[in-house]
Amino acid sequence: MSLLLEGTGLHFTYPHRPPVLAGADLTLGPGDRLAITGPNGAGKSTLLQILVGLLRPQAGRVVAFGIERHAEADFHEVRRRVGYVFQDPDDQLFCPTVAEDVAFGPLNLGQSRAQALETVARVLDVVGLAGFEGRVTHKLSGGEKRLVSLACVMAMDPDVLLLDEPTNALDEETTARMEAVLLSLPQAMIVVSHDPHFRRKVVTRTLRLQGGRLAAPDPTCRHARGTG
Amino acid sequence: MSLLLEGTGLHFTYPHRPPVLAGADLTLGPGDRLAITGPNGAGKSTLLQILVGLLRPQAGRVVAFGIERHAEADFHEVRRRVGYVFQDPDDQLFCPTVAEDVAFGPLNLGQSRAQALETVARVLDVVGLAGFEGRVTHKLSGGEKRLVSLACVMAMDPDVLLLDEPTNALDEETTARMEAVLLSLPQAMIVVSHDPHFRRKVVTRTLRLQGGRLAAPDPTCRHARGTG
Amino acid sequence: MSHILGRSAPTSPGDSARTDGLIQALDPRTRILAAAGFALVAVALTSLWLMLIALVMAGLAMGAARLPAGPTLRRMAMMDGFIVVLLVMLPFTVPGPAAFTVLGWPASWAGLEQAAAIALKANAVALALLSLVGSMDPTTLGHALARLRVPERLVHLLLFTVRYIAVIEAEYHRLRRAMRARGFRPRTNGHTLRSLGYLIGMLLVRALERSERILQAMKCRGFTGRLPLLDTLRFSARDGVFAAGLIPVLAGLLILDFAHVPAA
Amino acid sequence: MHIVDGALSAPVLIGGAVVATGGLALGLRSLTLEKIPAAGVLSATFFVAALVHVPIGPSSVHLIMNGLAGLVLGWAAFPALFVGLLLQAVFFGFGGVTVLGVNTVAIALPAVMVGLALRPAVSGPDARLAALAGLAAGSLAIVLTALTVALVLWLSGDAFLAAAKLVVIAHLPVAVIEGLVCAAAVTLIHRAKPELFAALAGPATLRPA
Ligand SMILES: Nc1ncnc2c1ncn2[C@@H]1O[C@H](COP(=O)(O)OP(=O)(O)OP(=O)(O)O)[C@@H](O)[C@H]1O
Ligand SMILES: Nc1ncnc2c1ncn2[C@@H]1O[C@H](COP(=O)(O)OP(=O)(O)OP(=O)(O)O)[C@@H](O)[C@H]1O
Ligand SMILES: [Mg+2]
Ligand SMILES: [Mg+2]
Repeated sequence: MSLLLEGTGLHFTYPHRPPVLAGADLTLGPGDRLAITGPNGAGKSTLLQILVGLLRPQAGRVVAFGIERHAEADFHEVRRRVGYVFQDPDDQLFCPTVAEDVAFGPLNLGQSRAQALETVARVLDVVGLAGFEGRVTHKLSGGEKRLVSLACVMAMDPDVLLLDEPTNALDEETTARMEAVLLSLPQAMIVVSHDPHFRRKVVTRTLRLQGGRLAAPDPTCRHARGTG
Repeated sequence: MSLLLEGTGLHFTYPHRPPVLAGADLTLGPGDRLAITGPNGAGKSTLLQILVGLLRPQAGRVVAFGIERHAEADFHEVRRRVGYVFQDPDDQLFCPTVAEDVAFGPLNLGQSRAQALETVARVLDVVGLAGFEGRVTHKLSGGEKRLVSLACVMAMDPDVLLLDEPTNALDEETTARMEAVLLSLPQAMIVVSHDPHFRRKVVTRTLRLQGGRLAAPDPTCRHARGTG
Repeated sequence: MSHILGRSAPTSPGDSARTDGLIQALDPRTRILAAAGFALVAVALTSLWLMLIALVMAGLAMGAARLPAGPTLRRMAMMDGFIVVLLVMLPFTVPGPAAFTVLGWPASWAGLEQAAAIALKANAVALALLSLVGSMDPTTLGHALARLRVPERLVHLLLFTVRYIAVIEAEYHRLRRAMRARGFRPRTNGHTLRSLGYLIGMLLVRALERSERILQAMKCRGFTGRLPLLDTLRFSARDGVFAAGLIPVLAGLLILDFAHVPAA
Repeated sequence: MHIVDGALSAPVLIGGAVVATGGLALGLRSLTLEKIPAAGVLSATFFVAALVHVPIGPSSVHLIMNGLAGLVLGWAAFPALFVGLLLQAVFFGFGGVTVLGVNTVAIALPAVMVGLALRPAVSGPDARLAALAGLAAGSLAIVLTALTVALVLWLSGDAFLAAAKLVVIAHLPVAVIEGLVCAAAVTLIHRAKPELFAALAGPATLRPA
């Protein structure tokens, strides 16, 4: 089967900054669970945003589901099919209740309110937060917010998941739950993660982002291990 | 010589939340450089806030400079002698210009304008930002903001430093500068840090906050190392 | 990080010589007072010719401040876009001899003149304000207002607002980006309005929580209910020369206008 | 919704400046230095909120949110919205110098009025009542703003009467939009942090959570 996502020769520089990406390449095929590691500020979040068209690279190509994507309109379909869980749940969650936050994506996709509420109940169950519909998102614990972020994205029934440090700020119990949820999902995914324990359990392949490029991790550095 | 800071049996719970601290103990003596690690949300920032009286524990004692502290008034002296660098520099740098931010503490301590400006120049030099006096705070880069936060606290000539994730989101160069500055300081300090490389270089002792208590880190877990 | 206030003002003292114009060599207080004085005079003018001179003066100020002409004039055009409806209506609502008719509606000379007067004055004042005051850092504006005896609390409110606009704006853009990633496209419907309302409400909630942390940080540094301001403002000979040049010109405009009134 | 320099008559400009000065004085009286951080960060948020554009068909309008500012800030909405208008005039070229007083009155006075009238309802325990009060505050503030602008135009000359009517009519859809956005914002605040409606209200000092 063909590739789901493909980035080739990606270059990206924020204004008045040194380059972040300088020729990064990656591919994601069906069933892949790719981890991306790299030091803080290496450009991991930038890379994910390029893949869904929230940032446009200065050079390089993004191919999603077999079609090359350039303009904002090209990415509308990509964003429907690629679920992106942001690094900080506070950047993602903005509704008064969990139900409304989770229903936001389905409503954007054109579901009716009744359908959306059904979806909400279903995905909250998947992430182990059944019954959280009426809870106030802003008052949840950090771990609960992260699981809700994942539910928000799962509610759009994506073909691919992009997860930016999904176990950051989680205690061990919630980390274990997140691992179990991710392992139970059939979707291909790219996971940014600093945590080698997590990577060893969840992913099938690891790339390290450093100096603006992606490469197989250097096995001599203790912190880059955990490629499973 | 006697202890600088001492927390005993600290319990803390935010309203409508599970307990954050449940019997945390720590001591800081002269010359100590104590690191505190622990998962996100473990209560590290909460602990620092208790030590300077911004939060009052529901149970337990805080002894600072040999005197037990309870009421708001008890902590006024503590806050003069303990410099607290906040986790988010945008919370700490509220003045229009760098000079005003750094001078804020000294002016509150009763220094004259001329004295305060001298202090500003001196501490900016210490953190490697000489000549930054007239710069507008909100236009600084993340790393510069962090160094200015440290300068703000250094300007009060504290006996103890509390640093909440001082190298968070810093690039390697600024991290190295922060390490060099901290190593050059004579003060005792408590540093919250997730970064084992940083801890190995800077601190003399590490405690891990987990389950509401502080304990020596478990040496079987690779990530808890770096006690120098 | 974008800074929505102020164009890329020099970020280090060394830069300033390169980008600053003559206007920037003046004390900020001089610039504020000059803009206010100019505005009062321009608004008081009745002769279209003198208004045109005022507009030329504002254009000179733009040059002297070395403002980039393109973006500055685009801002002016945006402002003109707002008032164009008002201006277009005036010829038809002001009574007087008809200049021409549109679909049977007579347009009066007097109305045309009044529309032209508003357009000239509005553009002259806005351009002078952008050039004299808009070319300084918002932080400097706060300091200068404090020295001009604007109430302390108002100045601090302005400075805190300026300080946190960029922080809040970044928070806003991150949330909007996350909404876009979940397929949100604003349309004219309830879902859009509800979502934007939630977004604004959430920004306010987080703003209040941030202000609580700021107050804690202030207390940690010995806040005693006083917010000191330090500035380096100083009048120089240049300010004297500028005032000595501007005041007669403004007075001359008023005198000429007064002499001109009977003819109008 | 900004009036520019050169359109209004001198008595109207002076009247606007006098009323604005009074409103600023009253607003600043309640703002102790301890409340300035909260007022400033909230004022910055309203400044950012005014950059949000809402599509109306092929065109779009930007939000004003003065009703919500009145609910959240009370009398402090006067200085907070003045600061926003000053920054917009100086750095964006919207508005002007001599009309600053009139523009402040047109935006801030309705804010304070709906804030004083409806704050009890939005800070009460009933979520539906709060949302309704938010709807009323958001749309009423815009209607009052449009009426104020129309009034000052009309007072400046009969030739502006047609423009004054147009201002009112053009703001009716804006009032609907602002009402709905404000209702949603109030709903969120009511659930997530109802204290916000009291943060700047009384003489009580801010307590860290
Ligand atoms: N909007 C922005 N404007 C300017 N610079 C930015 C912006 N966003 C990120 N950067 C900078 O670009 C670099 C890469 O950022 P990015 O967030 O992609 O890194 P990251 O690998 O995800 O880091 P982390 O592990 O901290 O999440 C950093 O130096 C960051 O400061
Ligand atoms: N003002 C507050 N009200 C309610 N809960 C809070 C508040 N501040 C923090 N918490 C919660 O208390 C717990 C501990 O927070 P704290 O900030 O002390 O953790 P931390 O160890 O510093 O985490 P991090 O590494 O993310 O900074 C978290 O679950 C947090 O959500
Ligand atoms: Mg990242
Ligand atoms: Mg913390």
